[in-house]
Amino acid sequence: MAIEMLYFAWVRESVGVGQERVDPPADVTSVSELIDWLGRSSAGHARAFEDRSRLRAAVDQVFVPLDALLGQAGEVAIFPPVTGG
Amino acid sequence: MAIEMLYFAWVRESVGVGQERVDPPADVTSVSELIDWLGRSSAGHARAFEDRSRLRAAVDQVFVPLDALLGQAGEVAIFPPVTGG
Amino acid sequence: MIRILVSDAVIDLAAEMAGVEAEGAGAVATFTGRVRADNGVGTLELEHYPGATEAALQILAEMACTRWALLSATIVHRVGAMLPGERIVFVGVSAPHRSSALEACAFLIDRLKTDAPFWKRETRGGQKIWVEPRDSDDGAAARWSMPS
Amino acid sequence: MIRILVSDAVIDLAAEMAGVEAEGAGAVATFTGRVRADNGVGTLELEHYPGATEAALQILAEMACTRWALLSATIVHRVGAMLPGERIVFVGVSAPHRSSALEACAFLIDRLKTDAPFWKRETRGGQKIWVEPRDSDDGAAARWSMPS
Repeated sequence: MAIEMLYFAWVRESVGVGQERVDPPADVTSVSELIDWLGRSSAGHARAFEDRSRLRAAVDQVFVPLDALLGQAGEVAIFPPVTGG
Repeated sequence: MAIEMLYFAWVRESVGVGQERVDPPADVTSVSELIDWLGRSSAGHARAFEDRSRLRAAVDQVFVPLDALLGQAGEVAIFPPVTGG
Repeated sequence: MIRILVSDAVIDLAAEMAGVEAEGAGAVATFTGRVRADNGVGTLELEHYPGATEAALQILAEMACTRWALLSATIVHRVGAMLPGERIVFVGVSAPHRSSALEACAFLIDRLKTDAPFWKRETRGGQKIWVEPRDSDDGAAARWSMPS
Repeated sequence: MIRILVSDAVIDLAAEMAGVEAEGAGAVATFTGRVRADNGVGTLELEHYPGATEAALQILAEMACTRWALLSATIVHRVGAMLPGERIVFVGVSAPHRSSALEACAFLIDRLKTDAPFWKRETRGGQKIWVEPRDSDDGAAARWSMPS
């Protein structure tokens, strides 16, 4: 199932793109597994996803913990802790 | 010793004036005694000072409890609890 | 910088906000109190104790500046007659960080309600009525009496 | 009335204040956050997650309106590049009474810091640095998680 990936802030810079369409295998069922799988696609991905404690995620624009299941997710975003306001 | 009295809000309305110069006898040494003494000067004063729980005072523009001593006070104000803001 | 103003003129919000922002701080918190139109209130009159009022507000502003290391504190209070919707009071503070600004702003308006010599009189259906103080005001002011 | 705006345009404080006051409430509380000029910061850039940002702010505003029975809640957040002194965020609420307005305003800015997808990048002496979140922000946001 194709998923639209979004990356923000230094995660975006490290990956090298802000957005990409990916098609993970069926055994990738959680955000965490998706990150593992994506980490193998390039050196930039690997570097961006190295320290999980610095990553946050949203599935279909809802903030979720990294162990959340993907379900029928159409859009997954990976980013650092937020710093607005 | 002459004291400048100031009255505010309904205390002023009941007394009938906002300001008056008074010369209490030497045995009037506290704000409370001053109020007792003033209460005898007119029906309006008596009515204004009837319920002590509804009165507040300032001596030389500093808020004080009613049992505060007058000392060398030049200005004493009597008024209801404040309701600003 | 402390600014205290007690006046019968309409409170100029834009000018006061600009003054608070002029300190170049990271955080600005403001509170504006206005005459409510509810309960059939026609006009509101505010009496005060000239001289003592400004001194009381100055002391509150100095306390806030010391306690929260503010860059500025502004208190503008209107007196005289005013109409529903008009501003009664404006409190504005600036500080390097938001928690200082938010807390100091709440402190100033809470304490102003109990510590400054103002008296409100409402006109309801032609009747002029002196406003009674609310117990909740004492409670709000008292929570600032312990060091935080 | 809830107003949410995420935009790269300069925040028009006068217009936003007028909008908050238009509700006719007795109490208006506001918070404005600005780019500080300290520590040699040249410019600040704010990146966000379009769509998700507005949704997160809308949810926060709805929570505040329900919890404090507000008459209005406005959140305006700037994105893109900005200079020291420029406004990053404006929060304004109106309510019948002051405690509701003050608390809701503090709630919104505290929770915005942890719940809305914004990321700050500072330029210091030519170097672009992503701002790290502060632990104090989590603490400030957490104090609103128990019903008051």
